[in-house]
Amino acid sequence: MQEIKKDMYLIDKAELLQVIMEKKNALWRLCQICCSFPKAENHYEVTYSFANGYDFANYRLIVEKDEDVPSISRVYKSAIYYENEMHELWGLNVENIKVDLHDKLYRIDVETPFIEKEDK
Amino acid sequence: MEMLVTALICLPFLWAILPAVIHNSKCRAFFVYLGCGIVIALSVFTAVKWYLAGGQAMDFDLPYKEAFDHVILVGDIFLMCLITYLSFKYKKGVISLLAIVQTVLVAALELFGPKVKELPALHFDWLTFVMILIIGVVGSLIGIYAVGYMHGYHIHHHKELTDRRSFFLAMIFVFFGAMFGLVFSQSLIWLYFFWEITSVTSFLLIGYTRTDEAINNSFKALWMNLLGGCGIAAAIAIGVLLYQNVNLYDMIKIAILSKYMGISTTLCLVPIACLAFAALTKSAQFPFSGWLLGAMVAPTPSSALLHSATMVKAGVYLLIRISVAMADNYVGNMVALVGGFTFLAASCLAISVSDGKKVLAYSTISNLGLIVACTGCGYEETIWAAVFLVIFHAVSKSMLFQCVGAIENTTGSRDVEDMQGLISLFPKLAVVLMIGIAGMFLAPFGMLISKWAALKAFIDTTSVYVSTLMVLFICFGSATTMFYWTKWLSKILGASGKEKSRDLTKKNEYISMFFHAIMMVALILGFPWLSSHVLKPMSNEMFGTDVQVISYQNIIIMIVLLVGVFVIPAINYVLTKNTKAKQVITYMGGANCGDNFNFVSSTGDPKEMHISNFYMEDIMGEKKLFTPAIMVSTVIIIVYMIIVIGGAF
Amino acid sequence: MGKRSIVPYGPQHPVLPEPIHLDLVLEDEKVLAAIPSIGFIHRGLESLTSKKDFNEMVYVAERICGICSYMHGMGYCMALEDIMNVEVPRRADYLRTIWCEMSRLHSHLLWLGLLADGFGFESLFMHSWRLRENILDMFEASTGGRVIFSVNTIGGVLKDMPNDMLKEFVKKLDDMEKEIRETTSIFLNDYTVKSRLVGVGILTGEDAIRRGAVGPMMRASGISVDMRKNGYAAYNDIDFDVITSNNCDSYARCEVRIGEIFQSIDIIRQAVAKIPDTEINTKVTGMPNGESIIRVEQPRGEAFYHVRANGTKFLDRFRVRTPTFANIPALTQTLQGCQYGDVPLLVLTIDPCISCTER
Amino acid sequence: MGQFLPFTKQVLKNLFSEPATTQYPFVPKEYPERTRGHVDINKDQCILCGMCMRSCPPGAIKVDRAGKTWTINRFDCIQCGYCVEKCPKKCLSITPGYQEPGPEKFTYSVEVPYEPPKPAAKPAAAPAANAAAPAQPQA
Amino acid sequence: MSTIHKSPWLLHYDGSSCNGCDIEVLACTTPVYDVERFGVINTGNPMHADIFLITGGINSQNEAVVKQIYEQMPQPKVVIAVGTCACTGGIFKECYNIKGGADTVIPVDIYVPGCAARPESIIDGVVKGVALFQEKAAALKASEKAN
Amino acid sequence: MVTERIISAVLYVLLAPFVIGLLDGFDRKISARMQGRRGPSVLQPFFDLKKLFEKEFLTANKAQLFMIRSYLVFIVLSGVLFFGGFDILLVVFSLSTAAMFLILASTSTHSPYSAQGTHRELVQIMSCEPMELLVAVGFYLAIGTFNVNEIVKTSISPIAFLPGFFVGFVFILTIKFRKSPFDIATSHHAHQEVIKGVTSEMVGKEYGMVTLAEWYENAILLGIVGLFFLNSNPVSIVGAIIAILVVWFLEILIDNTSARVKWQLMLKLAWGVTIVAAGMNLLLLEIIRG
Ligand code: SF4
Ligand code: SF4
Ligand code: SF4
Ligand code: SF4
Ligand code: SF4
Ligand code: SF4
Ligand code: SF4
Ligand code: SF4
Repeated sequence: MQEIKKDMYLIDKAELLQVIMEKKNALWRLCQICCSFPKAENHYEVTYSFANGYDFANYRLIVEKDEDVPSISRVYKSAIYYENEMHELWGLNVENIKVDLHDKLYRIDVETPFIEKEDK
Repeated sequence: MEMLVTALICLPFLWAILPAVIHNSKCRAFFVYLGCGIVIALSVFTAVKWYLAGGQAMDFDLPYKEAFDHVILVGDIFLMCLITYLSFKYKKGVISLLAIVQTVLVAALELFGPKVKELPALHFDWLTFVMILIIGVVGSLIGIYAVGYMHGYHIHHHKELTDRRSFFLAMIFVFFGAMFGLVFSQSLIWLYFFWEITSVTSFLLIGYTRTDEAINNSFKALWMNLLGGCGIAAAIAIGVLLYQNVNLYDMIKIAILSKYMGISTTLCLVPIACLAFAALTKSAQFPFSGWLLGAMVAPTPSSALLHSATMVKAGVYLLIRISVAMADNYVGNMVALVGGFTFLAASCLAISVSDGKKVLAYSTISNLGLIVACTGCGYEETIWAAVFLVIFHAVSKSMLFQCVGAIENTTGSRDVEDMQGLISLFPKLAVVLMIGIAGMFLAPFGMLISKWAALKAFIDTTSVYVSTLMVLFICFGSATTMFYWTKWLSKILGASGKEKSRDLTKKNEYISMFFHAIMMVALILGFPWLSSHVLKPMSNEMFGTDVQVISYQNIIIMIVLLVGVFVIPAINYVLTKNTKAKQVITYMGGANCGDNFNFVSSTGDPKEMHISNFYMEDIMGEKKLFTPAIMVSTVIIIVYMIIVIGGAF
Repeated sequence: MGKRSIVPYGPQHPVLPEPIHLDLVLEDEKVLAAIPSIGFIHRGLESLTSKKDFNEMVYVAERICGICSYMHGMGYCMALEDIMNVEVPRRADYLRTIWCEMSRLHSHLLWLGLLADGFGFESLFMHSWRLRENILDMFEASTGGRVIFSVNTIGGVLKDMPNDMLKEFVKKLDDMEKEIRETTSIFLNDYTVKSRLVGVGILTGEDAIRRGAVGPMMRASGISVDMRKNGYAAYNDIDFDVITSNNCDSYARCEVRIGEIFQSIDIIRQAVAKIPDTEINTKVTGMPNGESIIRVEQPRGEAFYHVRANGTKFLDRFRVRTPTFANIPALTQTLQGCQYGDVPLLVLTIDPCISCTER
Repeated sequence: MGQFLPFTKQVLKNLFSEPATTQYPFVPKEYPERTRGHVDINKDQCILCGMCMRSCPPGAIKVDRAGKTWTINRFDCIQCGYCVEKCPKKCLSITPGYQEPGPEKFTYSVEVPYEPPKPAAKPAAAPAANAAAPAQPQA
Repeated sequence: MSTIHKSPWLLHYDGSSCNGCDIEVLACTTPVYDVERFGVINTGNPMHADIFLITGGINSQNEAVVKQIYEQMPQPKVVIAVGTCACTGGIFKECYNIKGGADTVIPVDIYVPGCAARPESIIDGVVKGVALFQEKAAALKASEKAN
Repeated sequence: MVTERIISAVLYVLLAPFVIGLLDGFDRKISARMQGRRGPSVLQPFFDLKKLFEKEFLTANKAQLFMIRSYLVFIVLSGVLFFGGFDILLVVFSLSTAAMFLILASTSTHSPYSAQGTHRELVQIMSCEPMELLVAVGFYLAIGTFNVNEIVKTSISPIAFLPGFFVGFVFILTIKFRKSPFDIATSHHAHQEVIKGVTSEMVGKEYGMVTLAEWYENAILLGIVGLFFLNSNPVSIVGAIIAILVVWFLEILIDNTSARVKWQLMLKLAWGVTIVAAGMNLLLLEIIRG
């Protein structure tokens, strides 16, 4: 784990579940999961944000294009929406989402609109 | 006449042997049809003959009365032994005690007790007239229906059960005989015998399938009915010991006269109270409703039989008989309150169930409650209403049970929820069902007329709180009654997305239902005639007066309403048939998939829509209401019995 | 299937001003399961970053939602100001605070009206919206727009409110306060209203956290978190308490929001009293490069603006996580076991803004 | 429990007092001066630079340098005022009075008198009309 | 004399709007603007509606919904697109999930521009729509007679 | 005498829609004013009705139309019975038969909202029916007849004996008029969970007929209110009209000052009020009669 800026930590996939469990047990609330794909870097950045009272912490995972990320929806139910969204809009594979809507969260015609075809 | 009546009572018993011994199903069917035909013909002939003879009440004896007396004594003991044997066989020995106590009591009194006054054994009057027609016609039609139904039941659906159809059909005939005997008997001892036969027969019919549930329920029916039998036995005992008289009609007269003669009024009421108690058990009033509900495990024809023409009608018959002795006294109050309460409670409970047969069962209990309440009031109007209800109820209930049975055979379910859109899937069955339902509650059929008369009579009842309570019971009960029937009706008339399938109903089932439907319509149309030519003399006979219960004007209105119920929609149907209309899909907030039965679900796929009725299980559920209802009614009965008996001694 | 109904609810439905669809499984009218679906308003506006430059995005951000439009614009600007290290003039901070609180006022009054409409109290709905019109008039007088203001810019605000205008607003608010108090007391005291709110849609504090609820939804479950306490804009100069309630039901949510109405009026008063006379914006030059996460307290709760810039005029990522999005899991929890008639009410108690949820 | 019908007082008060309803459209609405109704151009100052066209978020403005027209689709404009801010000559303004609804989406277009080499200094003759009546349909 | 124009019932559906126009539509029914003066009732049900007010653009998910609702409205009917989004797609027209204004799926009779469309605009739109409604009713009657 | 009754019934058939429609128009105006709005013209209900009959006819199930017509005919029939001075108990029965046609019309479409509305409508009927029957009982107790024609000939207005019944009846009128807090099955404004409930699938003339039937029904209900005040003295007619107007205003006021409650509470309240108000009154009357 490495702090890249205030309240923002870089973690790797192995650390993810441990971090999540820690947060859950300490009654932190999941604020959001943000997926982005900076073109210059050519990889996904998945950011998990947590808050507890006024404390705030973000954990960032770097994910390669064809890599999977584990789902945290079994720990945080509300992650279902974020994870389905990541898959539907960004084409990021999330393993084992508790309620997998199979790209029907938003029923859109465009496939993974945030990633251009040739990138994928 | 004597011969006819004797035949009417004895023939079914003897005929019962035929299906019992014939095992070829075609041949057996023939004899059952023939037997039913004979019973119908005989009962109608007897009734018509009596009617044409002027409709005078008559007392008469059977030939060889002595012999019959002995047969009855032996029969009583045989029934006791049978019950004892079966109870021990199924480890319910305690129940046999009930049978032993009462039979021993009656037998002992008969053999060793004081000599009782000799009187003719049988009696024929207007009430008997109505009853034999109901038993003969409705009962026999059920018999005809049973042949086809039981065939399907064993051959197609319940291959796992032992085929005891011979036994089943035989029992049906036994039932007829017992019922005929019951309505003719003048002597309580005879009445008691036939009463016990119906109890035992129904017990055997309920246990027909011999599943655990069936056996449990049949014993439940047995002990409740035996408890009622105890009531009659007690009445006999009092009659023998106090008055040396076991004549039902004399007891009623004594009870009425006592009012005017200043003799210990309450003492004369005790036998009446005992009889009333017996009748309450048989007519499945709370707290004794359990047995009738349990009776549904039996194949449908037996439910139809128990609910409509026989069994429960025995109780109601007895109550109507003794009603004149119950006017404005504690026994009457008890009966009225129990009936009124049952009317309300059972109709509430009917709301919470979705099994079609169970709804019918609760509605039977509820309807009987209204009848019972009417008899408890004991006024001309209420008796008038009660008899009307008995007639309507018999026909429409029998029809409804047959129809639900046929639906179950055809669609595989008797759940009301599964009858969505029956009108488009099986229009014939649906129409029968609808006529039956209409007969049960729609203005201006049976219920309405009876409610009208009952309300009026109860307002006039002397006891202030009984009157108030009864009015409330009826007002609330009729609201709940409307609820469960309407929701059923709306299910049938809804739209259905299912594919049409083949109607498996047998022809003879249809014949029976068809006759019922005709009878229903005939009754409705003939209701003014019925009122003036049957019910008026009846009331004259019972009360010595013949007031016009319902005004001529109101009869006209009812006819108008009634014609309206059929004719107005029919005219409108014709008028609107050719209206130009653009077909649209139903409104589902924009989520309609295009066919009224599916919608676009949250996951984007079509999902089947299902619309279920209200059942209000949180408010009116069996779990919530059943036990309290039993407790309330038990308290009513106990309190009043204490008042009546305590007052007597 | 038996005694259960399976029916659709929405997307087009008059009690719901916005389309949301639920699959409901009912027994009588008891909701045994409710599965929401979102996406009827999904536009994909986050993707506009690749087509519109970061300045134009201010106007896109404002139109994430028309109800707290102002705060969306502001949140976005704050994120870019953070990335570009722009110091916003103090007066602009105060003006932003005032507009924020006016937005909260109008939003809460709007919500009260919709709630009243949801439980069939038409005159109360009319009354709440009539009160709200006063706020809209103030908006129009100060920004030129009734619902979408376009006064934010990166580096400050575009329009000033002269001091006498502010004074007049405060006076108007003073007048309104009494009327609002009378109206809101109906929500809190009327027998029929209480029969619809009390004990309906329980969400315990722990559930609120587990499901990630925010804003009044969370505060009504007894959890005291209000992003304004982080002190953005001028909130660090203002004295206010976080309003919470421990009842955890719909009534509590109503209570919290009503409390916030008066709190907003108070904050506006304080801000007007303290507002300094400075510039209202600083000129911003150059291209943004960097990343920032800004959280602001909208009427509906904490909103998230995650902006990632790469040194060009087109942003890499602009992500909004709006309060309603966060509250949907909590909503599904409260719908469980409620009555059919409570469904619109419970949907309303999260004060839904599907528009921003689906972006 | 709660109170019974506490709203009665307010309701009766409303019943017997003047309703809050405005008389629009029978009485025209007076807008506050800041109201952002529609975008107007002072065509004499425009230099057809196209800045407004490039900055308009929904792309409502078309500037045709060759044809010397400035065109706005008022059914597309979101009254954000970004063009006003961006215009180097400050010849755009956003003024009260909105585009009237209609059965057709039409554009509004003005001929810009600007001559590239020499700055034009013609006196403003007619353009005032544009401000009063927001738009006229064009074929 | 036909009085049909005195009873225009509205149906409001929010396409992909930002809410701005929706709350203005709703504001029209509240005391200050009170469109019920013109006999307007905001029914929730297409089967009862005469005028379809649609706000926001069309996306792939609400396309079918809008079409369905439109078809469930009995003739004569008028469609009013309220707000820039509903007219053209507005600021969102370049989003991947916006197909354009309401006229991409159903015929629009009146366009009410504005972002957000002002209540006064909406009232004007409705008044124009009502006039059109009257015309369409007359046309419908004429065509019925012709048949 | 007979001619009078015929005239009154004919007048009912001809005038009821106009009178009630106008009352409805005033209702909307007053409601609007109570909400601080200007509101529509008082003739608005007639404009609405006329329009409904002019709209194109769409239907999801053809069976609906004839059921609705039957509903209308039955309501009118009940009204004729009432204003023709016949048995009031039969009027109540006939009204509930009519209601059944409405229910069947609504469920015949298999639509989620009208189904939900229908179930609620059924609950409403169940909530009101005891009270309606009790009103008839009350008149019988007070005057000794169910016959409307004879009730109006009494020397003292029935209200003197039936205050409890009156209170109970006014209470359920809120349900019958589909007013808040009991507008649960169909509401006059559609912002509710079941949309337009029972009438959701009724288009154009179907909806028009239901509206018309509602007007006819309201005339009967207000007639019953008036019946409480009528006696053999012709002046009592004025009293009855005033009573009707007061009750009608009260209903508007209640409509505008309460939230819609849930059906469970409605059932509880309606039955509770029926038992307490009417039940007590009933008991007292019974005691007085001995
Ligand atoms: S369909 Fe009926 S008869 Fe056949 S198996 Fe099932 S329950 Fe038995
Ligand atoms: S419904 Fe009848 S058969 Fe079924 S379990 Fe109950 S009692 Fe037994
Ligand atoms: S009722 Fe049920 S358990 Fe009994 S025999 Fe029929 S199917 Fe079998
Ligand atoms: S009720 Fe239960 S046991 Fe019966 S079919 Fe349904 S799931 Fe099976
Ligand atoms: S929740 Fe979202 S859409 Fe709703 S008002 Fe707030 S920011 Fe706007
Ligand atoms: S106001 Fe905004 S939308 Fe309108 S033309 Fe100017 S930049 Fe374009
Ligand atoms: S209006 Fe202004 S920005 Fe637009 S072309 Fe003319 S000068 Fe340039
Ligand atoms: S036109 Fe503007 S206010 Fe209306 S929905 Fe579109 S973006 Fe929102």
